[in-house]
Amino acid sequence: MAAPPVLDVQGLAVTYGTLEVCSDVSFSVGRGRSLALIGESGSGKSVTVLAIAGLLGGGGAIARGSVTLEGAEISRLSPKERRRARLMGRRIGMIFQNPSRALDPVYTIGQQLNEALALTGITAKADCRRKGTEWLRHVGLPDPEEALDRYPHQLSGGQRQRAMIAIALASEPEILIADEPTTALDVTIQAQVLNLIRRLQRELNLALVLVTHDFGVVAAMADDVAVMYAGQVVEVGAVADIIRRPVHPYTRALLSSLPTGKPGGRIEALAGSVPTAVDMPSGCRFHPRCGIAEGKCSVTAPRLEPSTYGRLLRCLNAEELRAHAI
Amino acid sequence: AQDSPQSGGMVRINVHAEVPNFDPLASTEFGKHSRLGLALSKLIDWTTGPDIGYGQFVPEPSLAKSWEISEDGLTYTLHLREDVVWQDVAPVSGRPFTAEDVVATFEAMRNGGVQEGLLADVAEITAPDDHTVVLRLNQRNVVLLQNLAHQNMWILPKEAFDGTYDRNTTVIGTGPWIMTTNEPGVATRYERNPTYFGKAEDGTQLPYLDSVEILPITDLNARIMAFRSGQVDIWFGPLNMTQMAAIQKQLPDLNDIRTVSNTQTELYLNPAFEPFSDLRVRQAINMAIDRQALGEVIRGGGELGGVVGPALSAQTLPTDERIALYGTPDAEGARALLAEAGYPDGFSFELTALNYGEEFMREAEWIQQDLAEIGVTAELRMIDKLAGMTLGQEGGFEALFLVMSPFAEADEYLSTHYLPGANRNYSKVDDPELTAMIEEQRTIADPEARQQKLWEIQRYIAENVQTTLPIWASELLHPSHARVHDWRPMMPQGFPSLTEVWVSE
Amino acid sequence: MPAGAVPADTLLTVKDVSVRYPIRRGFFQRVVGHVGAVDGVSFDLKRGETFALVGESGCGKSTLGRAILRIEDLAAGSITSAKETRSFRERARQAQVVFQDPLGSLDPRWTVGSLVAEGIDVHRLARGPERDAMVRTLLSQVELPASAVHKFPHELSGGQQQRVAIARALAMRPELIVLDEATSALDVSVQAQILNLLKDLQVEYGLTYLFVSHDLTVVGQFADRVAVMYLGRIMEMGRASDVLTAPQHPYTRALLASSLKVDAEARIETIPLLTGDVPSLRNPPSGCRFRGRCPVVQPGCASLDFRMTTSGGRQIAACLAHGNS
Amino acid sequence: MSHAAQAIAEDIAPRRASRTRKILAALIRQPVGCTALVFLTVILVMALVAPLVSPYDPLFQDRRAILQPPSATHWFGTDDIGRDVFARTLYGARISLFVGLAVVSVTTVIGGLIGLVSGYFGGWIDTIIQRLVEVLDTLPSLVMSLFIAAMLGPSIRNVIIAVTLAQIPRFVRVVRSEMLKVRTHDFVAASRVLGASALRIILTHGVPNLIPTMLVLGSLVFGIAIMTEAALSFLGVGTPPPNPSLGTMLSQGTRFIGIAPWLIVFPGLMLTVSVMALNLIGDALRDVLDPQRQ
Amino acid sequence: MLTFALRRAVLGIFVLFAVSVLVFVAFRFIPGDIVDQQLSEAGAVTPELVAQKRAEMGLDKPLLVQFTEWGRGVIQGDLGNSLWTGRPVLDQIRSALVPTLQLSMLGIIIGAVLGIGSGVASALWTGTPADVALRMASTVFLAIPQLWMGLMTLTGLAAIGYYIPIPYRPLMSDPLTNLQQIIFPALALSLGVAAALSRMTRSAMLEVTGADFIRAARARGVSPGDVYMRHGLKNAMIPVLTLLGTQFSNLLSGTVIIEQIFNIPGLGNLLFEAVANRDYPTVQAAVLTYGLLTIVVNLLVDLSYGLVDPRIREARS
Ligand SMILES: Nc1ncnc2c1ncn2[C@@H]1O[C@H](COP(=O)(O)OP(=O)(O)OP(=O)(O)O)[C@@H](O)[C@H]1O
Ligand SMILES: Nc1ncnc2c1ncn2[C@@H]1O[C@H](COP(=O)(O)OP(=O)(O)OP(=O)(O)O)[C@@H](O)[C@H]1O
Ligand SMILES: [Mg+2]
Ligand SMILES: [Mg+2]
Repeated sequence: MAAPPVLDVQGLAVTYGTLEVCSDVSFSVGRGRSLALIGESGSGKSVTVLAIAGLLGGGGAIARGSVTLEGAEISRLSPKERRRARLMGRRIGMIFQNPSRALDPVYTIGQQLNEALALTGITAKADCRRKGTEWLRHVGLPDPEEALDRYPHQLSGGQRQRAMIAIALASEPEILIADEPTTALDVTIQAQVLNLIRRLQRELNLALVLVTHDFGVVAAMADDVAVMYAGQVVEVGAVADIIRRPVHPYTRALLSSLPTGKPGGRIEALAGSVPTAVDMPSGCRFHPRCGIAEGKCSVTAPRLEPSTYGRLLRCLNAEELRAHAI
Repeated sequence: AQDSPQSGGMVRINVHAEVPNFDPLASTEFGKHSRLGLALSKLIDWTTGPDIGYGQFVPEPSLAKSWEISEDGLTYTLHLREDVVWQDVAPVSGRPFTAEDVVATFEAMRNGGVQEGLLADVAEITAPDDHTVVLRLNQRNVVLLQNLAHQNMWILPKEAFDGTYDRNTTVIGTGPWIMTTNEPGVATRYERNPTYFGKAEDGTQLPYLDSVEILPITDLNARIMAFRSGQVDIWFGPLNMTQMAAIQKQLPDLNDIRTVSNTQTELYLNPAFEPFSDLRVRQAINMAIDRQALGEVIRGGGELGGVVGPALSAQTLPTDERIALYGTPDAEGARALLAEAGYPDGFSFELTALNYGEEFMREAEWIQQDLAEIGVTAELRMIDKLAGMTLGQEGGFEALFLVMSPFAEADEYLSTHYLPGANRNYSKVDDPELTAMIEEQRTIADPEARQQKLWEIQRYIAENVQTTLPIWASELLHPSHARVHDWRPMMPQGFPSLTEVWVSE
Repeated sequence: MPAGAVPADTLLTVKDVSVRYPIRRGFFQRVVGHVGAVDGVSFDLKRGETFALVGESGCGKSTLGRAILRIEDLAAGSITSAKETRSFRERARQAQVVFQDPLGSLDPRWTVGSLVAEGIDVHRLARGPERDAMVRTLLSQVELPASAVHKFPHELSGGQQQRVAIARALAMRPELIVLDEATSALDVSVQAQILNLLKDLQVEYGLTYLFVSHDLTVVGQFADRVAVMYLGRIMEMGRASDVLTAPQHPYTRALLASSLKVDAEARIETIPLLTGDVPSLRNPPSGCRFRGRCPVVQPGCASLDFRMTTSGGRQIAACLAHGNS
Repeated sequence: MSHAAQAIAEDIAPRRASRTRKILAALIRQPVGCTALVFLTVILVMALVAPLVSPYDPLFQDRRAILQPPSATHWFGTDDIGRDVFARTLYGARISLFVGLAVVSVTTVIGGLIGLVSGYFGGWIDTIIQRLVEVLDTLPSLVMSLFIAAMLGPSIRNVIIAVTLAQIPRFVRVVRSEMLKVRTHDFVAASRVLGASALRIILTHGVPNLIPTMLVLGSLVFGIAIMTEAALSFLGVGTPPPNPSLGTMLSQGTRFIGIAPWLIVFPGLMLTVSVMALNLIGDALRDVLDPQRQ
Repeated sequence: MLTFALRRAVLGIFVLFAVSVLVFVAFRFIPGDIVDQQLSEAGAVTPELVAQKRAEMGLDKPLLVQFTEWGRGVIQGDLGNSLWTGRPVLDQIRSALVPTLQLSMLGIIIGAVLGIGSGVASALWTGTPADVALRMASTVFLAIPQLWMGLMTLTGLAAIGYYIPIPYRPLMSDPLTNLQQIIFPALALSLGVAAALSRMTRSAMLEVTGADFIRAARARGVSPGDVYMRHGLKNAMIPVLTLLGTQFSNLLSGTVIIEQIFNIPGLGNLLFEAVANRDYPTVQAAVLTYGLLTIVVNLLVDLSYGLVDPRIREARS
């Protein structure tokens, strides 16, 4: 990670009214790199990426922290300023979890593509068609020319997600954010779509932020991974490294609670469930479920601190653990 | 302004109901026959004039210029005018009027026309020559002459009965105006009939007015607006005193003409129903109702009803007598009568009121409160008009409250209400003595003697029958704008005095 | 088939079962076609085993499960059990179900106590204090605190909701529980808890599970036998360890290859991809239903008859590439 | 509905009672709901205790005080035969509320039942019911009510019948579609697997889940019923005199437009406020009962 | 789409048939008939005359015969002649239909413009005083019965001394006067519609703006105006259209009252009078016309869904 990161998030906190649903999220992604944001449901992954993209709705606001895009701070920009800075679409592209719901059902794929193309200055009808066809071909839609005139419901789930990707990329963004882009899809289709995203990311040299709760996806897709728990990033590092040597007790527990696929045998289940913003434990947020929690854990809130191998860790026992793991 | 009549101009008259069609034989309703009168004529008409009362019948020659009645009263010979031509409207197109037309009209009326009852005693109609018609009667009936002047007795050309034209839509007559256009629900326009036979006393060709427009406006408020804003010159139809006062405030010099209504409200008591089988109970009910106050408060004027409606001023009982019979409420006496009849604590019954509109329902409610005073509970039930009439004919009511048809002859009141089998005899009165008296009065040619007989009958009914309690004949308001002169509303429909109306500009 | 014909270790025999959903149209809701959600499926359920149904979305797994529960009518075939049952009431003691969406399978207007007791109430198994005691026992069996009795489903976490659903099923002391993606909606940590609980319960009460899932890793760990479905048909069936380690039918292979593993070396680029989408069940392809996406498709596949062949305790749908046609 | 139904009813009775209290509590906490509830309660109480509150007998004709404008003695003035408009308005509200309540109860029970059955069983029962509903629903509801009322003759009972018949289709439609939704939930499938009978499922799962819908719909139909009653009475086929129905009063008032506006203003206001209170309660209920907000 | 419309039309005819049978039978239960009405102001009437007139109008035939004769006529496009006026029923319906249609069309158009406009504005300004004011206004107007609205309009006009021109002028013969006559009643009708539509538009807009595809459109840089109008409004139109359909039916109900109040010779007045006169063919025809109107409007609404929503368009072809 020698090059300066394209996207750098530091200590991001998001509130909905008085509820702090996401507090202290930090990670960064470089050009051509892909970072996975993983965590259990409700850990604040979506909120984080929406905050970055400036799409927090319904009373959500960035309370603290910074989001810098190629060195420029964007977290304090108003929607107008964001548009003026051409952040929306043009620099940050976004793919959503459910392609059936993220495409406007009453417009054709082509019409929705055109909106994205308009950002790059392509407005002439013929140009739009040509460029649109090109993008659809790029994402591997069969009959791209014809697909332009199709409505979302006339496509299968996988095709819809491809169209979604084409629309997100048509404005040629620098960063692609994908919020669980394949959770709604079948495994065979998931493989196709993930493959496509990865290929395009490489080709276009994009920075990719991939939100998921599936370690399989992380392993297959990401260079780096940030593990989130209860609105905080608890561990950041290179994917292969973290899978081999998880350090944070939560990361470890998470990995070990995955079924192995080996017949029989109990799974090492992590007891309890993710706390919600209303009943957040004091101190370390994971301590009630942590196997190695000590007295201080319920008192002192740990900070995300650098560790060896470029790893970031949020644990009061970080040093001990690291020694243990290696 | 001038004070002598002048020709020209036009008036607009509002009416409160649209006419279904213009066929005089098809139905009886008031509105239709009123409007037909602008274009049609009868053999005999009602005389109108400043000195003649609203309900006073003085026969006036019309299509018949004179007539003779045989000694036995069974043959009527009518001599027709010779200068009459039909209006120049296709397909009759100005043909001269002859006795044939009268015969055709009367025959059609006797065969399925609503006028059947008016010609019931006529056995034969003949036309010895083109300008003479002879009516031969089965039995003496002094009312026949008036029947010929009845509001429904319009004479039509014979073509109206052989299918040459459609009576429903085409109006061809010998009357003062020709109906030129008719937009249902909007307006009907009439233009002067240049060949009309009527002349004023000074020999001026009648009518004075070039044209008349009839505007059917069903809604009271709309009509008031139309009148106030001058879109209507002559008001025709119901209007209450309160509204009249408001209009007068705005238009102080309008012609305020008021007459007694030719209809009255009546309360039928059904003797088949237990307490009402007792004459004393019926009398008690009669005594309980404070009609004068009712008329004052609800109608703002009018006259006490009578067995024969008060509009027929020469035939109904004299006012003081009517006041004695119907206009002196006496709760004490009523209670005493009830007690005598075995109902010291009163009783309750169902008072079915036909839906004749708001004021009418107020009268019903008024009666309800008056009866409560003597301990009698009237449960008010409102019913659709036709359903109510059916109920009446079937006799399935306890008490029925309604507005009587506009009758122009005492005989109509008496024979429809009290002869067995008659269509308004809802209380099923069958009193041989009464029947004989009613039949007898028809044969009395001498007006004085007949009047005495009619009074006798009415007194008899009030004392011995009392199944139909007359309630109230309201005051009719006929305001017209100041520019309208000599407008004298008269009881029979057809705006008989309209030929003499003139306008100043 | 009379009850006696079922072997002793077999709980249930599913034979040539087809289930069709009518497609209705128009004013009089005429049936204009059918979705053949399940088409000629046969297998036995052995007592005490966990039998998994896997396959992609819409392939008919849930429908088959519902057919076994008799809440779907069979268009063809038969389902026979060791014990003859006639009514829903009797069947309730035999088979129960836990659905995928915990919230949707719990009436939001009922308390946990009444939800768990629903079966007890329906069958009048107990009343008053006795009933309450049963509810408490059931809650503790699924490791829920007794205080949950008065809570409403939305006041519980997903894992707890699923425990309530399990308790409700357990109340009937059924022989078979159909687990229709019972853990798919849960987080991995919670999924692990529930899977462990299910395992414990199976051991304790000798339960048989029909485990519907699309997660091959979970199936590999949890199931004894597995049937892989595609477009309403079983493509391959056998012992889970065999099928998932040495898949034979091209579809099974593709499915296994597509499922991502948590492996530091795994890269998406290395995964062999299937082309195309899952065809519609309204007009499924002729012959082998997988042929549209099959990497080893041959000209004869379009006219291939569907048939299961057995080899080495494994059943495989007829396949030209595999050579078992 | 035999023993089973009774037993089921016993089962769910305590739950329902506590729910009602909860809903009420939630309603009161909501500003709109609270205001509406206060309004409706005031109207209801005034209507109920009208004989006590009312300064005059609504039928009593004070024949010396006709068409009096509003004053200290007659707050809302008097009508053309000297009846106190305030008293009549109170009693009018009483009639309106009675008609509304009767219509809502009957529609809820009959319409609800038909809708539940139609939605739960589907198939030909459903098809037939749907077609019938369609036929009943072809005429605008007032035309339908007008027709039925004209046929039966004016009386409060007949108004109730006429309005009910015209409103049932709406109820059936909504309840059915809601039941269809409820039926697809897995908890219904789970119930069937537990061996519950159709009746039991309809009563224990269908009805409770439809109560919010029915409450909201009920408040809507309540308002519509009040308005229709007024319209029918206005047209002379509704509540007959002397009953001071609000519609009858309006009809009487039309003869004095521009002269005695109080005859129109006050009954109309009462009508509007009642309907508004009901609409607002419907809105508030919708919010309170929305599971997403619970 | 065409087959869909055709099929709906055929089914509509079935429904109309059922309605007319119901009405035909039910109406005969009301006591009294046209002959009583025709003779209602007569003096002496003989039973023979009554019987003769009844026979002339075919009222003495068995009900089934009467219905088949009527039905046969309808199929041949002949609705018969009014028993009361003797005119062809079709003519009467035609002239009564115009003002009713005018009223309801004008009402629905004004209502839709006001309602959808204020709904969109209200959603746009969520939470602002303007939104609160608009919502309060719609709450109030929604609760005002059309009856009272009509009467108050009339009272108001009387107060300012404005007179609606009299008599009623048909659209064809005097459009200007006609408009003066129709506009106030139409306005009185439209406010309730506007209120209902405003509420629905607002909530539909708010619901839609929370949808994923709106978020996605914003994410791809679509301008807020376009997001709002192109994506938001178009999607929000589907429930609004449904409501528009039911509002039309509501409005038709309203015309019955408003025609009475404003003295407009429309369908409602025609029906009302025909009922009072027991004019069977006219009643039948008026009822059929109301039914037809409802069916046509529902069909139009259904078809318009297709215009807005391609999924529906598809499901129908
Ligand atoms: N619009 C909102 N208003 C209030 N709270 C919200 C809103 N959106 C999200 N939250 C809360 O923020 C927290 C984090 O939600 P988020 O959607 O980011 O989780 P996630 O990690 O994406 O989970 P999942 O895997 O289920 O998508 C949750 O507790 C959620 O309830
Ligand atoms: N009630 C129904 N009416 C019509 N079609 C149905 C119905 N239920 C299911 N189907 C169809 O039947 C097919 C099989 O559905 P089923 O729910 O059994 O699939 P599944 O394998 O369980 O899928 P998933 O993994 O998505 O749950 C699907 O194509 C579905 O669309
Ligand atoms: Mg998320
Ligand atoms: Mg399923």
